[in-house]
Amino acid sequence: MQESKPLARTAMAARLARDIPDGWAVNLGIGIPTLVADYVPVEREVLFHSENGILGMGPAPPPEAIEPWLINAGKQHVTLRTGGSYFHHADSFAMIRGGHLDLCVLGAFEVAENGDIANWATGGNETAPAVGGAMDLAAGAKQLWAIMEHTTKDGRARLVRRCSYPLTALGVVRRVYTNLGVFDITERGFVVRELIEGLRLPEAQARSAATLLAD
Amino acid sequence: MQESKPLARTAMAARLARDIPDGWAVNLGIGIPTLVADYVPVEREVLFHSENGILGMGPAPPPEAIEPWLINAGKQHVTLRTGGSYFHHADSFAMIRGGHLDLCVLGAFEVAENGDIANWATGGNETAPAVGGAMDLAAGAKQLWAIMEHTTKDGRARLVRRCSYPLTALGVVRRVYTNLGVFDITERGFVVRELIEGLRLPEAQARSAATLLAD
Amino acid sequence: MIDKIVAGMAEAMAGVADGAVVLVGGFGAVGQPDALIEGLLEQGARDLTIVANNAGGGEGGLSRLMRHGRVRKLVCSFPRSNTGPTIFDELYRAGKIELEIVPQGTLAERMRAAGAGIPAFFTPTGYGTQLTEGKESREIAGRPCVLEHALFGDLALVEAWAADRWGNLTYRQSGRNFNPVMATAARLTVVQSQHVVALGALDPEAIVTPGIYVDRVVHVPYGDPQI
Amino acid sequence: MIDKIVAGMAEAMAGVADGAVVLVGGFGAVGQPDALIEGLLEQGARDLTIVANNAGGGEGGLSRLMRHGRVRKLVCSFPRSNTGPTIFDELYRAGKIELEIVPQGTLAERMRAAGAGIPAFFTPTGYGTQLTEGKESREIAGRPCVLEHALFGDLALVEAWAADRWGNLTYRQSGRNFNPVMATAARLTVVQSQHVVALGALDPEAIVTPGIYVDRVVHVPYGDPQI
Repeated sequence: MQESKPLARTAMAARLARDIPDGWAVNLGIGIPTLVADYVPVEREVLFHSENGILGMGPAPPPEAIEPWLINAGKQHVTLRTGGSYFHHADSFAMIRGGHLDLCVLGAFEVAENGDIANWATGGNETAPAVGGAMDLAAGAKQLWAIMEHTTKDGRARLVRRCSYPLTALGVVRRVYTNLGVFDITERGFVVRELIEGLRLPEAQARSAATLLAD
Repeated sequence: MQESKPLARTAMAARLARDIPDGWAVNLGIGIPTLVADYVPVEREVLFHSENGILGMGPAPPPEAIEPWLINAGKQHVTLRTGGSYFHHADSFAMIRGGHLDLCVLGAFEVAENGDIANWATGGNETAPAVGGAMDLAAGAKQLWAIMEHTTKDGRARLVRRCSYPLTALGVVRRVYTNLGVFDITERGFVVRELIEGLRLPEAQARSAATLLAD
Repeated sequence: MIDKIVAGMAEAMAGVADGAVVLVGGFGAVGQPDALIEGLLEQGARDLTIVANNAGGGEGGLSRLMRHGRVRKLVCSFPRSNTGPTIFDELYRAGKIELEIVPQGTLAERMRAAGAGIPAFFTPTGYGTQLTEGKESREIAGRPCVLEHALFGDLALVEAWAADRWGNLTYRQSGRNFNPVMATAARLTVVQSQHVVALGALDPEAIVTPGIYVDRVVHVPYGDPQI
Repeated sequence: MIDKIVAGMAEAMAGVADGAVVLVGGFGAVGQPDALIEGLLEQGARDLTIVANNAGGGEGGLSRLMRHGRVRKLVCSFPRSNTGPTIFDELYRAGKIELEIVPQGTLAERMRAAGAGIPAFFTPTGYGTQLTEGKESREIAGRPCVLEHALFGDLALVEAWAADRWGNLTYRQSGRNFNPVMATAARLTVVQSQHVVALGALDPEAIVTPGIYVDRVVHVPYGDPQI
C-alpha cells in the first residue's frame, strides 16, 4: 500500500485557490489563508479585500518597490491592483458585515460538524486574547471556508462534533480544506469531497473527531 | 403712542443672522431660514450644511454661472465655498444626527413653551404628508432655533403651551425668532430676550398662547 | 475578467421581478437615474415598491412609472414637488397608491444599515411623533429612541458620473446624495453612468462606491440635469 | 475666520483631563498618530482609557504611554504585535492594565455609531461567543444578533496626509483605517497631518473627513512609516 503524503501549507493554499472563481470578492485571514493569493493566477480577477480598507489588493511588492503606506490586515506590505480602492475601517466592515464578500477564508483551531468555528482563543490565560476581525468576517461573508492542518501537532483532531475552544461564530463554515482533503459541511455533517492521493476514508476518519460521510 | 411695525421676513432673517458666530456649522431649513444665509457677511466663516451632502455652501450663483449639479436641500442652485466638501446622504445625516452641527434653523407652525416643535404637517388630509429632514435636524443639531411669524395670517398664536399640530420633535427648541421679537425657551418657559421697537410685553403677550416671561 | 458594463437597457434590467422593492437615487433634479427608470418601464415589472426621497415631479422619471400604474407603494421622506402638482398627488388623492413617510435621515440610515449588515438600530429621530407610532422605543444614555430596521432593495437604480468595468463609481457634486447608499443596499445594483472610463482611470483615493456594490453599468451620457 | 491649525503640541493637547477616553487611529505602522501620543505623554494626563485596534509594539507610540503608567484600560481588537513581546503584554500579565476585547468591525461600528448619533445597534457579529456574554440579544430577520452601544471618545488622535485650516482631511492609502471614523466619535479631535495645504487645495469630491469633525491640526511632516 502506498503511503499518502499530507499536503504542505502551500499546497493546501493552492488547492483552495483552484476553487475561487473569477470575479469573486475574497477576504483572506492571516496565516495559511494569506498564502492563497499567491496561487490565484493574475488573469483571474479576484478582488482581494483587506479589513484595513483595501479592495483589489495585489501581491507583495519586491523589496525595492515597497509602498510604506500600503499594508494588509496582517501588516505585510502589499500592492494595489489597477481598479482597486481605499476606504476607512467602518466602511470596510460594512462591506464585510453586509454580506458583500463572496468568500472569507479563515484559519481555525477547530471546525465543528454544525459549522461552528473556533479560531481566536485557546482558552489559555498566558497571553491576552486577540480576536481582530475574525468574528465579523465569520458572521458576515456570504460563505466561509476554513483552512487548517487536519490535526494538531500532537495529533488531536480539529474536525470535531462540537468545538471545545471559544467560538468565533456559530454555524457558518461551509467547507474545510485540510492537509488531508476537502470537506463540505452539510445538514448531515462533514461530507468528504476529496481526499489526498493515497488516503482512504477510514484513515481520514481516524484523524477526525466527527463522522466523515462519503460524498 | 408709536405704532410698532412687525419685521418683514428678510428682517427676521437678518436679525437671526446677527446671532450666528464665526465658525459655526449651520443647517438652514426651507422657507424663511434659507434667507438667513444672505445676511451673514462673507468674512464671517459660517459653514452652511445641506442635507443632500454639502458642507460649505455658498450663495446662489448669478443665472449665467449656475452649476447644474449643485443644488441645496430646497432644490435651489447654490455654490460651494472654497474649502467646502461633498458627501452622501447617510454621511450627511450622520453629521446631523451625531450632533456635529452647531445650529439648525427651522421654520415652524407652532413652538411650545416646553421646546416642542410642530413644523411638518397640519393634520389636514388634502395632500400627502411630507417631513423631509426636519425630524432628523430637530433631534440632531446641537441647538435648534425656530423662525416664524408670531401668529398665523388669521391671528392665531404660534407660541403655545402645547402644540396642537403633529410634532416634529420634543423639547428641542432653544430660541424663537418672530416678527415681534426674540424668545428663549427656558425651564420656566418662554423668556423675552428682545421685542421690536415700540412693542411692549403685554402686546406681545396678547398675540401669544403661552406665558411670555420678562428677561 | 470582471466586466460589469452592459450593452443595453434590456440587459441592465433583466430579471427584475414583479413586486420588487426598487431604491431610486437622486435628490431634486440631480443624480436621478431617469434612463434606468425608463428601462424599468420598458422591462415591464409591476406592483413595485419605490424607495426614493421624493415622489417625482413633471412627467418624466418616477412620474412616468406611476402614470403607467407600475407602483403599488412609495416609501419616501418628501412626496412634494417644487414644480407644481404631481402624478403622485393624483394617485394619492384617488387612493391608488400606498405611502410610507420616513424621516430623510432615517431613510438614509435604514438603507445604510441594510448595506452594512446592521439589522436594526436605535435613533432619537422621530421619537414621540406620528411617524414612529407603534415602534419599539427605549431610553439610551438619557435620550428616548425608537428602533428602526434595515431597509433592503431588490433593485437599486443609481446615477453616477464615472464608472469603470469593475463597477467603481464617482459622482458629481450634489449628484452623490442617496446614490452611494442605495448602491450598497440592494440585491441587484444597476448604474447609469455619464462616463465609462478605463480601469485605473479613477483615483483609488476618490472612488466613492467600490465596484463590489455594483452589478451592472450602462453608459448614459445624457448631459446636465435640467436647470 | 476658521483656523484649526495650532502652532505646537502644548496647544494641541490643552485641556485633556485625567480619566479621558482616547481614540487612537492607525493600523499596523500606518496612520499612527505617534507625535500626538508623545504630546499627550508630555501633557501629562493619566488614568486614560485607550481605544485602538492594537496594543502598540516596540517602544514608541502607545507603548511609551503604557510604559509611563498613563493607561488604565485598553479597548482593542488585537492586542498582539508582529514584532515580538510588548509592554502591554508585560502590564497585562502583571495585572496592571484592564483589557476589553471588541471584534474589529464592532469596534469600528461602535465608533461610527457614536459619530452618527446612533446610540445602539444590533449586529450578528459575536453572537453566541464569549465576547458578547451578558449582552442583550434577539433574532432579527432570522439572524440572532446582539445589541452593541455607541463608543465615544473624549479625545481622538488622528493621523492625516493633508489638512487645511478648516480641518478638512485626506489620508494616504491604508493610512485611512480607523482615523476618519475616530475623528467623528470624539468630543475633541486632534490631528497630526503630514501636509498642511491652503484652503481649496483639497478636491471637494475627495475630502474624506470634512472639517466639521476636526478641532485642532498640528503639522507633523514625519515622512513615511517604518518599513
